Amino acid sequence: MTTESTRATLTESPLKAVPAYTASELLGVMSARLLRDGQTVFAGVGIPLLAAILAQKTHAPGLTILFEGGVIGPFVEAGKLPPSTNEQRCTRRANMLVSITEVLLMLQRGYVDVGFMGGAQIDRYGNLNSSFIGDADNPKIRLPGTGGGNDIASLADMIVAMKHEKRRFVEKVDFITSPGFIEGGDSRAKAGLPAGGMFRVVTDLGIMGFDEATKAMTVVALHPGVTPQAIKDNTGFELPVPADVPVTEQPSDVELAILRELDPQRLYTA
Amino acid sequence: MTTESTRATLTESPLKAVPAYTASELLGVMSARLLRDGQTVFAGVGIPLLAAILAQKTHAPGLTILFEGGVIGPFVEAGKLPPSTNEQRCTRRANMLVSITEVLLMLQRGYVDVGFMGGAQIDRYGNLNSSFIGDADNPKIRLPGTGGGNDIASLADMIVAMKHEKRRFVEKVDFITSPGFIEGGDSRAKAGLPAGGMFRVVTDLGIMGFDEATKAMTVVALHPGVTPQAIKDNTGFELPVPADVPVTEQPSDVELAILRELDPQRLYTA
Amino acid sequence: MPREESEGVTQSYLDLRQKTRERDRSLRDKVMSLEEAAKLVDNGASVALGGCTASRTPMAMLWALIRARKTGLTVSRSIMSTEGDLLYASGLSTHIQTSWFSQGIVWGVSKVMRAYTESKRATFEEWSHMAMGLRYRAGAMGVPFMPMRSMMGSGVVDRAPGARTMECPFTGETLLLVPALNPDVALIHVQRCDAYGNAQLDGLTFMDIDIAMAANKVILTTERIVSNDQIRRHPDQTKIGFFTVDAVVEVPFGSAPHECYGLYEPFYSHMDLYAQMTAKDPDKGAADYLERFHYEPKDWADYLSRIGMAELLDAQRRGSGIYDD
Amino acid sequence: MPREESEGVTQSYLDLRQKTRERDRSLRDKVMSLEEAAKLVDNGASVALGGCTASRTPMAMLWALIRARKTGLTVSRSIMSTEGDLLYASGLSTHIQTSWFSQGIVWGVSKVMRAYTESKRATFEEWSHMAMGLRYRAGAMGVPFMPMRSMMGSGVVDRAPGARTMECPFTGETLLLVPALNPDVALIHVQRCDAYGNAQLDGLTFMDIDIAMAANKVILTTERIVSNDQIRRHPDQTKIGFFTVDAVVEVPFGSAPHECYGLYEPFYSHMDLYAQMTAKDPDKGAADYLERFHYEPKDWADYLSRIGMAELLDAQRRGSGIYDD
Repeated sequence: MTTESTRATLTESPLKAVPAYTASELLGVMSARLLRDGQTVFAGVGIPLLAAILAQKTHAPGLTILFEGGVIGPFVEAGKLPPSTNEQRCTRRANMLVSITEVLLMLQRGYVDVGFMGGAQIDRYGNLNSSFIGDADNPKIRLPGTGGGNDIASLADMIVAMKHEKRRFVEKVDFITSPGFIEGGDSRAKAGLPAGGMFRVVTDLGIMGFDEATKAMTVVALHPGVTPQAIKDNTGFELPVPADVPVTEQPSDVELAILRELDPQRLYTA
Repeated sequence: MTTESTRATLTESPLKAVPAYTASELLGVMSARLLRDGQTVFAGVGIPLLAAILAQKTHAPGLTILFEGGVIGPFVEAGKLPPSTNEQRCTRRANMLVSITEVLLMLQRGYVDVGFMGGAQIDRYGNLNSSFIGDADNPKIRLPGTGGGNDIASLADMIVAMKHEKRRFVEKVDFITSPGFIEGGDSRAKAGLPAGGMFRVVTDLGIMGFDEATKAMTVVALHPGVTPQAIKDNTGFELPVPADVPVTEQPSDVELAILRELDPQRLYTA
Repeated sequence: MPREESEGVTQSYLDLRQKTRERDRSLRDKVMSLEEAAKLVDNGASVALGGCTASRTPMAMLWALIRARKTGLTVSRSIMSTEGDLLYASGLSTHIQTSWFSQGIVWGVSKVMRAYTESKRATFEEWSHMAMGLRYRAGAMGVPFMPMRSMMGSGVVDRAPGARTMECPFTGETLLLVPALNPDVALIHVQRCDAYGNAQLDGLTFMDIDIAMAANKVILTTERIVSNDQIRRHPDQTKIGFFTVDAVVEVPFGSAPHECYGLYEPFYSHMDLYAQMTAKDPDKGAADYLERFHYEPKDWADYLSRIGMAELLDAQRRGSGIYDD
Repeated sequence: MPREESEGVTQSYLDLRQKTRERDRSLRDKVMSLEEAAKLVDNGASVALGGCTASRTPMAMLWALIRARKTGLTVSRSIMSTEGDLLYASGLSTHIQTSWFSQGIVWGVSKVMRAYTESKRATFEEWSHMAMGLRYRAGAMGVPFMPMRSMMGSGVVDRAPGARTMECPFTGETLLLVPALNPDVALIHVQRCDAYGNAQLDGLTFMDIDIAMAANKVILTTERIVSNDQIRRHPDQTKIGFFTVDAVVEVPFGSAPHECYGLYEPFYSHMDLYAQMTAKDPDKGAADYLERFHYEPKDWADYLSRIGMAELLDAQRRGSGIYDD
């Protein structure tokens, strides 16, 4: 919590009109802005879902949301966020319900533009780990595993939203649960994944992309008040910040108001 | 028509109580008797369907009928026989409707006991042709093709009901549309079809089975009044008739009455 | 079959993805006329038809394509009935991929199909029924083939372009692999859908759901267009999703003289008339039929008028009969 | 992986056919009690669970199996929630195959799952979500594998027994083949079915339809048993066919404390209680929970009473809310 409150305070200081927001809210707003109208987005629960709904309610009214439970084009009610993407709350006023396998096959068939998930641990090439902390044969922590993550990351252009911490941004993930660019270069296509791949990583510090040739992570924008040093301090590998890196526009009152209406109990935005 | 009327007259002669019946009615009754209660039967339209309903209404009330249109466990109304197995009439009071692909996959999964079809041309090893008369590259007649026939014959135990004529019972079919035992012996399993295979061929002359080792067709019963010579005269290959071949019991009043109620316009039983 | 020969049968994954990516898959109004929809089908395209035999045939859309004098289509369907004859006779297609092709069992072998195929003016490429279904399914799933266990050992498999056996790496069994079919366009007739293309089918769905997912473009004709609100009330009844659909055309009795589940059964007298017209001289009969019922009518209502009001009322009464008890 | 190693992962076609042939697949009354149904599951069997996460979990059937002190099951499911913890803690299973295993995102990582897997008392065999679905689908289709395009390049594929890559004979692309999963028994909870096992599901179907087709035995628990007449009025709503079903058990609130679409949402306070009980000492917490809610209740109504009437009414009110507008 400390980091988040500090940053909120920081962004408040220059102009008193600037609203305070949590790191999660910042993540939600910045991620939402990456979604374009007319796209189809496969969204995980939590920040991804909040961001997708926020995008629908602001600049992307024609955004189609998919949930891995088998839900196509739902409307989630404010205050009724589902505990996972597999419960009836996810289906409210959807256009279509299909089986889990069918909704995942939509990814494989190419009907999905963007996969959008949270991340526990990520590395330089955008590989994600949600399976094991430590050695997979003798893990320190057994995490819940891939869920739809592996399929989404294998088959769609990915946006990942996560906290920017050194222990989460590592040189090499303990285990590749959901493949990014694997070892960089053309290793992803060579492994049998010619389509999709990491597009953006959104954190509370900035927005990261991937180099076209090497496929290594690089900063494409910093959030207001964040220094290149802050990136360095909070990343476990060398993450280049271009000299002329742009600064994102901070969350607006409208964006924050919508997020807070969606999640009044602050389940995902505390 | 001549052959059928002749035979009907023949069977009438010994006892005046014996009802007259057509060759198609004989086929329907004799086929129905081969179906057992509790079985699942994939039935084609025409005689197979009539026979399956007849079996349901006599000795096999728990017979489950499948149609290739995607229909599981229907009740066909008397006088409302469908023109094919793909129209809504086939679905009346069914237990379940599925896609065509799903109902065919039931065959592949092993949920079907018996496939039951008509035949245009059959050979010694029970191979069926409904594609070409003459050479396939320069056919004398292009027939309608396999429909579900190939899949049914590849995956289920088969009963075929057809007229017994020399031009239909040939040494080698012009084209294998629906495989029987192919070239006999273990050639069927070797071709990739380890399950299913020809069980019985029912004609207006008798009931044929297949030798366990050679897989060649053999007579297992003759209909009342039919001589071994009649089999010989009407078959285009050597079809053995065992010396002690049993004779089938002729169609009963009840069986014929049910058939006629089902098909009052004599679409399939003329 | 060596791999080179099966090229062109199955498209590469990146090509398929690219085609899909370029489509506007958003929730938007796609309502247009038959004539406008016909413009979405290019000469030479591969076209899959929904329905089966005389059920939910996209007859109105084919009628519009015939009137627009399209040519060179490769047309696939689970089973072909009279619409197959008309494809050949109109010049719309000389290449049909299906498992069975005739008017329907009660009418005997199609004289028109025979005339065109036996004279080699047209091709009837035969696959097993399940093979057709699994080719569409592979296309729907975004994989280049489906494994299956029929068609082997028959003459059908030898003439089916691209079908090939493999030894199963898990069991050592012999399996048949059939190539994915991702048609350029799918034509599907439904009971109802919304303006975006969310379609809810009643009764038999045939191969339509896989076809819609597999195709690179989908044209829906529908008995009626309903509100998106109505669709969203029962999202588990939506069988074809808007994201696959490129055009929506409202055409009442759009399958006539074939049936549309729960609404009308086949127009049997008209089917008899067709059989009669094509019995003696299939070429002339089919040409006359096309003239009278496809080229001459000023619009779809005129086509239905020519079939006849009494026929229509009878077909409709029988159609709704499925719900009588 | 060499073929020998994948033996046992996929059964041979003739074995599968033989098992299916031996089943009584006729239309017959299959209604029985939870206790009777539990006898149909042998120790050591492979068991697939319908539903997903906290939805339509066959909780009552698992409750009956736990009370019957069954052991050694290999249990698979799309996604595991609290029922997975109880499988481990009761000794019902030490081997779970799934794509995700925790109580649910809002409660964090499952302490019980961690305790059992990190101490190697139990195995959590991880597959991608789609791989689980396609393994069931291959089983449902009667083929030994499904080709797919994910999981490659990850650590998941290296630890997934039987998964193997192939070069596509049509396109030259690299594909992953996942082995068919034909479980000995499937446990599926539905909103309604008839005495024969024709089940009509509302809302999300998850992987249940494929699971029912794939399994060699299916036990349905159902909120209520309806007449076969009612099923036959809307045969296109039947999602699981009687021919796959071996037992039907009527159990109201049979998924509690998980949800059943349109009838009740998850019992959140009870789920919180469970999380609280297992937070500090997962072993003791889970054992206490099992004692209080699984072993001690004299019957299913007593189990529900212990969860609480207010909880039940609240979950039911929220559940029916999906149809409010």
